[in-house]
Amino acid sequence: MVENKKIPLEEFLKIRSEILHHWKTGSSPLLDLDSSVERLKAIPDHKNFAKKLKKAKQQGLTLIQPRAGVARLKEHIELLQFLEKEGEADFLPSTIDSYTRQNRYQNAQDGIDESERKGRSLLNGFPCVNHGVEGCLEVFESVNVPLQARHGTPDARLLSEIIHAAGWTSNEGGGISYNIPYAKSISLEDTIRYWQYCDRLVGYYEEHGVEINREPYGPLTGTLVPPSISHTVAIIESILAAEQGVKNITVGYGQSGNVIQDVAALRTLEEETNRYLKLFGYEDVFVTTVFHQWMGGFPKDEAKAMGLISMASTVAALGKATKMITKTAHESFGVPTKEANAEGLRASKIVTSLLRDQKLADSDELQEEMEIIRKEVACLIEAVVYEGKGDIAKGSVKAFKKGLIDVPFAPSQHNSGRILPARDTDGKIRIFEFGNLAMSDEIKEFHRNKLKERATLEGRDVSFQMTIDDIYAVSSGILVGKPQEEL
Amino acid sequence: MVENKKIPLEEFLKIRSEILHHWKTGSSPLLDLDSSVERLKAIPDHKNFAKKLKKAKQQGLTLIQPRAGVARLKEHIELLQFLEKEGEADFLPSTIDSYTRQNRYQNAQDGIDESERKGRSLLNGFPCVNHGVEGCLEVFESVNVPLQARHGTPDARLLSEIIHAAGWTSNEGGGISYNIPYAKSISLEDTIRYWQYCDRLVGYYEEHGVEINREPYGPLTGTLVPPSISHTVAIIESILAAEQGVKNITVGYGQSGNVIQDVAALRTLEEETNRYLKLFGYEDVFVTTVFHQWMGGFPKDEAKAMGLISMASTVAALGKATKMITKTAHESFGVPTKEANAEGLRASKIVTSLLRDQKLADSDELQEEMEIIRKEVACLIEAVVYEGKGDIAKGSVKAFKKGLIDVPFAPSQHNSGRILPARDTDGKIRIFEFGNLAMSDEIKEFHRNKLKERATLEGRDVSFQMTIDDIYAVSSGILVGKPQEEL
Amino acid sequence: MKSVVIGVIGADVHAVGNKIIDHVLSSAGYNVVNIGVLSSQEDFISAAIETDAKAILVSSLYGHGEMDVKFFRENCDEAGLSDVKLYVGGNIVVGKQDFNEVEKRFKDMGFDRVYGPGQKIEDAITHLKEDIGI
Amino acid sequence: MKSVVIGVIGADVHAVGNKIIDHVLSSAGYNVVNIGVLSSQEDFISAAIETDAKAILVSSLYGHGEMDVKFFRENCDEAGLSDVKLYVGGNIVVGKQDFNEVEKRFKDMGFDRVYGPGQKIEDAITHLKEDIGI
Ligand code: B12
Ligand code: B12
Repeated sequence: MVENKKIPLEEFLKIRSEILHHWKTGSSPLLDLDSSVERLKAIPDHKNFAKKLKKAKQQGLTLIQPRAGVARLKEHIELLQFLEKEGEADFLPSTIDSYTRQNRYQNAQDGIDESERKGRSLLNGFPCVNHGVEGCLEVFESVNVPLQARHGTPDARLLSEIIHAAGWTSNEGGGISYNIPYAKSISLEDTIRYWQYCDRLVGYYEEHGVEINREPYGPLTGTLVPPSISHTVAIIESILAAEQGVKNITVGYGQSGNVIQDVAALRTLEEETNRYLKLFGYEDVFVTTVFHQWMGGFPKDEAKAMGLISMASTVAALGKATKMITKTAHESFGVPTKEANAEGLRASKIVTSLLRDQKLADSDELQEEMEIIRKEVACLIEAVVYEGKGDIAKGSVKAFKKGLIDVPFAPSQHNSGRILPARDTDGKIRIFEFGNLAMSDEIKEFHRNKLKERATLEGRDVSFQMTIDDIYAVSSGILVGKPQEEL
Repeated sequence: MVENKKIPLEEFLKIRSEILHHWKTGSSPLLDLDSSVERLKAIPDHKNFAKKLKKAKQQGLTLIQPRAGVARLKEHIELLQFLEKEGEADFLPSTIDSYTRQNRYQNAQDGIDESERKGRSLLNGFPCVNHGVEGCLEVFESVNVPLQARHGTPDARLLSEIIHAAGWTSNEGGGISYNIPYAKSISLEDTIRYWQYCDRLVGYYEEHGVEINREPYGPLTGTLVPPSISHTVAIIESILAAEQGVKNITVGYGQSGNVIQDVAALRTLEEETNRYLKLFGYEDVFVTTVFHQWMGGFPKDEAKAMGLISMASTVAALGKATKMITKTAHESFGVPTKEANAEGLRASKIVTSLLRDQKLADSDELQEEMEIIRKEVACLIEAVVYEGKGDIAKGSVKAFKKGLIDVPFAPSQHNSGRILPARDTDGKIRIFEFGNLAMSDEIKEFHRNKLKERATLEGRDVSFQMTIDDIYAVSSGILVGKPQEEL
Repeated sequence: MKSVVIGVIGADVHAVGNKIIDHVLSSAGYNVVNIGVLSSQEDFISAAIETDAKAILVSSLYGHGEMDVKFFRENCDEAGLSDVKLYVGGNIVVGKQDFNEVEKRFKDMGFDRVYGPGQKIEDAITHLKEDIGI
Repeated sequence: MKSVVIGVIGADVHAVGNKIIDHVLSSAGYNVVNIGVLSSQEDFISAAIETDAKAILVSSLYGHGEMDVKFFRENCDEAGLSDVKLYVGGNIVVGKQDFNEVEKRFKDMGFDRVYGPGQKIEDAITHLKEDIGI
């Protein structure tokens, strides 16, 4: 059974030597750890993800980062340079294609080749493993801001080796957050182990004086996820990462659409992650937050998409997120052009800049919502601790198996998938079907009452149809789904 | 001397018969008042501005309205239809051209003729007087939402006759708000008299069972105007209008950029207008608010302009304004194309729709800001009452003459123009040079301290340069202007 | 009750639409055979054979659709499914492309119906009734 | 100290830029003669004659600029101001138009320097120094 225990160096190096054989680019001389450490130490502060985040946090800024990635190296570099210059991006990503995410490096290679032939990217991201450390290093040297891999890869061990060796000082993902929403049958035990490896790698760099940021993936399925559920996953993954020696963590959260719930979520996310890290004995981890602009279905209309993006930016800034992941006016169609991507960035940038000295004032409603989230997180974390008899890794596997933690709409078979969420009258995400979710009766009562209120108002029952209406709502320009008859 | 006294019917009719001679379209048979009343009574509720506002207020909605107007009738109709259909505008305007605003109907005619010749509008608005009741009625019949004239006309008497007779059930303007920011030498006495006429006309319709909305123009110069100053003008004009029989008033306010100040302004605007109306004995006036998206210099970049517009929409919705006037991505360049105008509307629409069930929660900071605005308004209104020995019309003229009320950056010679505003550290608009502004020492002290704080932070003196930096700030993407050296 | 196979092809994990399609088509009276996300062409084909399905509704959201469905029609025909209707929908290509061209490309590959971004399953029920009845 | 006349032409009341131009040019060492908003061609010309100005800086923000400045150069020449430099800036035409074309139109009308939307007065000081000195 997987355990929350730091991987001993020797074991790590042994696994490492196997991992590097998964694809031919694993044999690059640049993957020598000692030389990588030297290379990474030489990175100037403004290109180090962890350091730039620390500075932003101290200044109270909300920095912005897009999603972006294409198949061909040259085109990818042009894309990133464009987003830095024309999009004023503070951080750059390389969004990895879906074949690489599933370790299908041959498919990815075919995608690159076909993209070369057709002269346009047929992959939905940058196949970093195929391009190898050399390619990734070229990317890194072509830009002036820190780089991060963003993916959704259950087994990202080779990928992580390659990107860090290339000077990318942040990696998104985690054993739960890159499994449950991104896979179907791979077990949580396996993915937690894989990600312990990725974290251990970062721990290795940290031990050798190189700061690297890690970012558990916050929004999960991006679809009506109650904050406490994504918070719980973020906290678990932070603890797992800290155990492996990670020192700089950015926990994430996807916009719900209700301003109070969003700001309450951002605040409790930071606060509770810090609290639980300390509780479990990890004292020296620097925690920041990342806010994801609306992660569900987008409106088709580009002007409306821009409105949604900018509204999200307002919330991120007032909620004092340290980073925000931006979307684009092309979201509902497909991978955006670089122009559309830069426009999304600029619309976001002006909002966060204008609001840099402002925050949402404290209020009773905010405090109440924060308190509810805290209580829910406490229920869920307690269940994990109990199931694992104190071991967070073990506990997580068991808690998911029993549905004590449950993510709505996730594709994974290892997720119980019984809970059903819907919005209350002012749009806060609540739960009406709890399955086996480890929440107290008091909390369940609270949720059900909130949704009964809405049902009464709308003159219908709380049902899956309400959930569907809510899923469709934002793309049709409203937050709380309306009964069909009313449309 | 002008007085706040309802114009007797006979006197009104006498003036009216002169007014109708100011331009040939004044002789239209459609200007017969009895027939107009019948025509207006037949307007369905959804095309009546006053009624639609009432309904929106009851439902807690924020409805949207663009600015729009071109020289030629046909093109103007197409424009409005486009904005209704593609922009989802809840209300339509006809923005009037600047020659008409100055009663230069011959210039306007030349503009129409030249526009016809060149096939594009050379006027910056719709010359409604030249198009006459017949033209305006055609506009009215071509759309399905209520229509309003938006202008900036010191003497709008003929204009008002024409638009109301054509079924336009709202008129923007007022004796102060359409003088001080829109004129140079015409006296306040004159413009207050002219607007008493316009209000009396609405009063006439009300007496005959036709509801018509009036909207004092809120943002004044749109440039660092402290809320209490624009509130005071709005309250004065509401009282003047109510005296003439107006029953449905929308008071306005232009976004400052600080969320708390903006929401505090919106709330106090409604509350204080209601309070003072009652205090002065006008019991049955229905008051709503209109929020103007950023009225100062816009960023050139279109994506940033969209960001600004949507951020403004977030504030309007959370502040529960009943109406919002939208801007466009073309703002910094010139009169927008109909496409750009519709895009601004749609970006705004999604934000207000998403947030329809939400509002900014109460907080200490909000309450404090509201209290400051209330106190300032009380000082200013008191000065007006004192100067007028109880008569608001007289008092206003004198208060402006003495600089007891003073609008920053106004072109009018009848405005003292001595006050100088600047932003405090979090972007709230404060005043450092008061001239003769009728504010208490306590309030002056408060403002000066706030600005001293900023000056210290920036290591410079409070000065006109700071004001200039703040004027340029938003167009360069920030709210609080930075000292030159830092840029 | 007619059977239809639904699923998400390739390395695609977008599960939300799939769950809704399941619910909506079931409510509309079909026997929905849902093979879920991360499904291969073979998964679709075996499910269709096993359940005597009249239509296969392929979802592809993630952008690789164009590569994943290559020779799908041919493979169906080979497996004796030449009568089965083939639908495809979601975000079936990478990026914002002209839908008419995209539709043509997929029809040329043998799909009977092709749906663009944001076209909900609800919009397709009339077609399904037309093509295979209930 | 060289004199320059500034003002906003026609029925235009945009006063903010005008006040800033006054401040900035004065600080830069010019004797600024500000005739303010709502100024006619005659107002500009008489002010220039009275103060022996070396340049006239016409602002037009509201869109009617193109009509308001017709024959301005000719009228200056007639008044004996053929040496005076003519600048125009602001939002000098209606709508978002191609600036190169707009510049040409105004240069053809005899303006020496033409500035587009958002070009601040600060940007013009070098030109002014070049054209008339300090
Ligand atoms: C939520 C979401 C996610 C979630 C998915 C969670 C999960 N496991 O389900 C997460 C965040 C994990 C995710 C990951 C990724 N995503 Co994603 N995602 C979205 C998003 C925002 C909404 C999708 C959604 O759930 N919509 C709501 C449901 C109800 O609608 P739907 O899925 O469109 O399905 C309906 C219709 O399309 C139709 N339909 C669907 N199939 C069919 C078939 C037929 C025959 C018919 C008739 C109708 C039909 O009916 C359905 C119900 O009405 C879309 C963009 C958007 N639409 O706004 C991007 C989007 C689909 N994702 C995209 C991408 C690229 C990815 C990633 C590769 C990487 C990334 N950008 O981070 C990974 C891919 C992982 C993988 N291997 O598949 C791209 C695809 C690009 C393209 N085609 O060019 C999109 C379009 C975003 C974008 N513009 O870049 N994503
Ligand atoms: C504030 C404002 C107003 C205020 C003005 C208050 C006042 N009395 O000053 C109010 C709300 C009253 C107003 C009214 C109107 N406005 Co207005 N307004 C603006 C706005 C938003 C900002 C202007 C401003 O103050 N900017 C800040 C100052 C510092 O910059 P500036 O004025 O551009 O001046 C600088 C430079 O341009 C340059 N400059 C200026 N002149 C010159 C000359 C030379 C030689 C040089 C070198 C440089 C130079 O230096 C200045 C200082 O750096 C602009 C749009 C924008 N720019 O975002 C529209 C805008 C100018 N207005 C416009 C219009 C149409 C109107 C109205 C007709 C109607 C309306 N839309 O409601 C009325 C006109 C009234 C009239 N008769 O003039 C249009 C003009 C359209 C066009 N040209 O196609 C604009 C562009 C908005 C738009 N896109 O529709 N407006």
